[in-house]
Amino acid sequence: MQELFSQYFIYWLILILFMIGPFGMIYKKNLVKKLMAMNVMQVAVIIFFLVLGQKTGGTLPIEMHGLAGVENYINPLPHALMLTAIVVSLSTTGVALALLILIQRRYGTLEEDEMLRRMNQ
Amino acid sequence: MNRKFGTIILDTAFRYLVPFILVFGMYVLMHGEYSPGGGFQAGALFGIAVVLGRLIQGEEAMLNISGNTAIILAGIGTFIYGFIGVLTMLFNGNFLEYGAFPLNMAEADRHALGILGIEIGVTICVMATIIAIFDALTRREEW
Amino acid sequence: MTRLLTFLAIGLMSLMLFITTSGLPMLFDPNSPAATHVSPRYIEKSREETGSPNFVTAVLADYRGYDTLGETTVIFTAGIAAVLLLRAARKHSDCLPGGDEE
Amino acid sequence: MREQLPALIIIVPLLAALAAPLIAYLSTRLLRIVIIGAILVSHLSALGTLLRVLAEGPWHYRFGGWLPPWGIEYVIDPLSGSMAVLISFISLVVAIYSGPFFKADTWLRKGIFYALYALLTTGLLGMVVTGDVFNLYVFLEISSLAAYALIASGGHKATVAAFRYLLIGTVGASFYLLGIGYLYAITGSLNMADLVHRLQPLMDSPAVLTAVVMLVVGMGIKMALFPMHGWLPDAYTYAPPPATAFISGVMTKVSAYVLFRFFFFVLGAMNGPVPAALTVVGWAAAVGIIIGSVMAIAQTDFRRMLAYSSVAQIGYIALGLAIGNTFALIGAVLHILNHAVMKSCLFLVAGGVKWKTGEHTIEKYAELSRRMPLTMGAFLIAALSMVGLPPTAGFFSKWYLVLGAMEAWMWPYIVVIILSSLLNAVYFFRVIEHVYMKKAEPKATEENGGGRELPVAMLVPIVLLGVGILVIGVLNEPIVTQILQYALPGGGR
Repeated sequence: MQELFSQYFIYWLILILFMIGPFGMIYKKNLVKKLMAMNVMQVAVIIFFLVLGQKTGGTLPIEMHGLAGVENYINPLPHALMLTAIVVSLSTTGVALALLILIQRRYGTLEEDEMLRRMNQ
Repeated sequence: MNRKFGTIILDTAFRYLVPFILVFGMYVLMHGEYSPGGGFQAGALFGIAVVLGRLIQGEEAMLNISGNTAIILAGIGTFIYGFIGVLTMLFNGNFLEYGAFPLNMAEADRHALGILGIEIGVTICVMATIIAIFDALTRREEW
Repeated sequence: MTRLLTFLAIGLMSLMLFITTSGLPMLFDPNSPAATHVSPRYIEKSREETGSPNFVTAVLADYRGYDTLGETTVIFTAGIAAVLLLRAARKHSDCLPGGDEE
Repeated sequence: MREQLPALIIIVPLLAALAAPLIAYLSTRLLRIVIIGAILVSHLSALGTLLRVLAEGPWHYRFGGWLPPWGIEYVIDPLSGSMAVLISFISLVVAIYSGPFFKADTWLRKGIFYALYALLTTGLLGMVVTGDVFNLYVFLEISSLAAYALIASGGHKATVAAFRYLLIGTVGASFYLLGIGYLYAITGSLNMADLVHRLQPLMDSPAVLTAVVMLVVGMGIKMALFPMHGWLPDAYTYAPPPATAFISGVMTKVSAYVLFRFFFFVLGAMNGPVPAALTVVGWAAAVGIIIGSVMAIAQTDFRRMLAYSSVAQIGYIALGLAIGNTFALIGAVLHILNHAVMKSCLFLVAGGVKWKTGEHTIEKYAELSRRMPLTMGAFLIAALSMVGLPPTAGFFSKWYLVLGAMEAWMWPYIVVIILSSLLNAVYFFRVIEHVYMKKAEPKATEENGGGRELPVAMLVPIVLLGVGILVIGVLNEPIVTQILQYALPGGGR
């Protein structure tokens, strides 16, 4: 049990973080909070990939003098992939915020119930 | 923030700060290959330099790029990236195969040159996008 | 009712995720597939093949440079999307013709 | 340059989109020519690629010249090639159609709209031809972001619809990315061809189960599979007409294609947890077909009716995947093709009617057959094809689906298909009745009145798609035997 706990603990934390996303999006009624839940979900995926790239005994993936061999550096591929994913998450958030500004200007509120009420008037 | 709200203190601080930000951005861009950094970070730094100017000195900032220019620049920046890929295609390589440049230098150096080229494109795109979004967010009078 | 069902689905999904973590490689294992299959090439050869001592830059800008083109395009898309939504809207009926004016 | 054709499919519209703001600043007339020209070049490249692929087998294109597991490669086989041809064709047609909608706009709006439109095309094409799972994610996000912005530009209600779609769509994309993460964790590879080999011994691992669930949920959200279709009706209803026609035509189908690619080419339909996942997808699709059709009957807004009908039609495609034998797969792929043409045509008609009369409700369609005969002729063909009457394309895909279901002894699915065809008939004949038989009220509204028909730029795409439905219907035999047969798993050379 101890063994299992130490081996998979970080995965569990990541999965909790990941599932906070859909939960928050359904449970919270404020649109900004929904957006934040979405961001939490994306960050969870990013951390998941970065954890995959780690190696015991590895250092930064930048070549250093007198340090050769695969086992001395951590895996650079997830880092490169996640740079892309971070940018994507940032862009999505940007577009979402622009949409929220429009919604706020039109309906004067970001609470979902209130907004739906004003929308159907 | 099209209206100026700076005081003399902010103004002076800004004048001293911006050159350093620009130099640091340049350093991050050029040195991105050797240490953590690269086009995205450099673009963010350049963008922040312009946004600072807009915040403090308003529309007539000395270092200003208007929203429309920023949109066009963002397109051009990414276009540079794609165009480097097309160039390699014209020299009988695949898309983005930097080794295809007909330059008289080592393979690795040609790759380094190609990487620098695309990083410049990325820098322009990120900088212009930050400015364009800032401009769009702060422009209220049209409403 | 729908909310309850959704929560139930999320709960079931979390349960499944927790149970199936045992299929993943152990944390920080230097012999995991991710560390032994594709990435060694990047670490061993990127200096001579791309001239970049920073492996992440080498992967980002050269081996997978096409992804980065897509990534830059995503930024550009977000930029023009924000400008379209915030600035280019019409003053009176802020929509494209054919949309739902109010 | 002949060796570079697969790259040109993506690169040309991408570069056109990037240059669009600059070109729009210089001349808006030039912009339209450039964008349409770029999409045309992309379409011709896709056609050329497909022809060569049919003659010589799958075509691998390596970006940057790096070998596959390390670099990114494009793989064009008959399936992805025909999808690329389809997407670029619909995109071309809708781009021509969109002209009259932007007569009075500033250069900024025109430039951004066409840039987003070309980016959406690029993203969808990139998703189809790529052979790298992470590259697929990047293009998925390009197309999604462009689609959110295009939908949101349709007015106030569209903003809310787009925000919902953004939240749900990003959840879908995150699920997909985490699914890839699981696959990467156990194989260390991101290349599809490489994944096939490395996954074979691992198919019973619990991580594969999770990855499959993640892919089904992620792509299910993106393709509006039944319980996850909530975003679709609002988004389709309030988006501006040119955007809706393209998004409804191909966007959900590309996600269906991704699911097809993963289940039948990467993971293998018979391995590990895939058959169970396919069964779940099949039942979800069956329920979705019935519910989508019933909801469509209840609508008074024409576009909303079409949107719910899309939920049902996506169900057919998913049903074909779930049955999984040769006939059913041919039916599914043929239905992707048919439905893209039919639904685009119907939404183009809806946009045209809106442009002409300013109305969307079905009651206002009365007597339109006199005022716009050609448009309504195309509408009639598309509607009959949606119902599934024999000479039109829609009949044949349903026919193959029924054959597949019979071969697999899945009687409930046959009942669902036939029942939903009846429901389709109910709601389409209601519209046809209004168009051809009802008398209009004397005071008919005219927004862009004047002539009898729509302007040529709008009429030609509508008629082209209407004729296309008949052509696909008549030529379905050669399409199946010459192209689609090789597109199925194991059918290629």
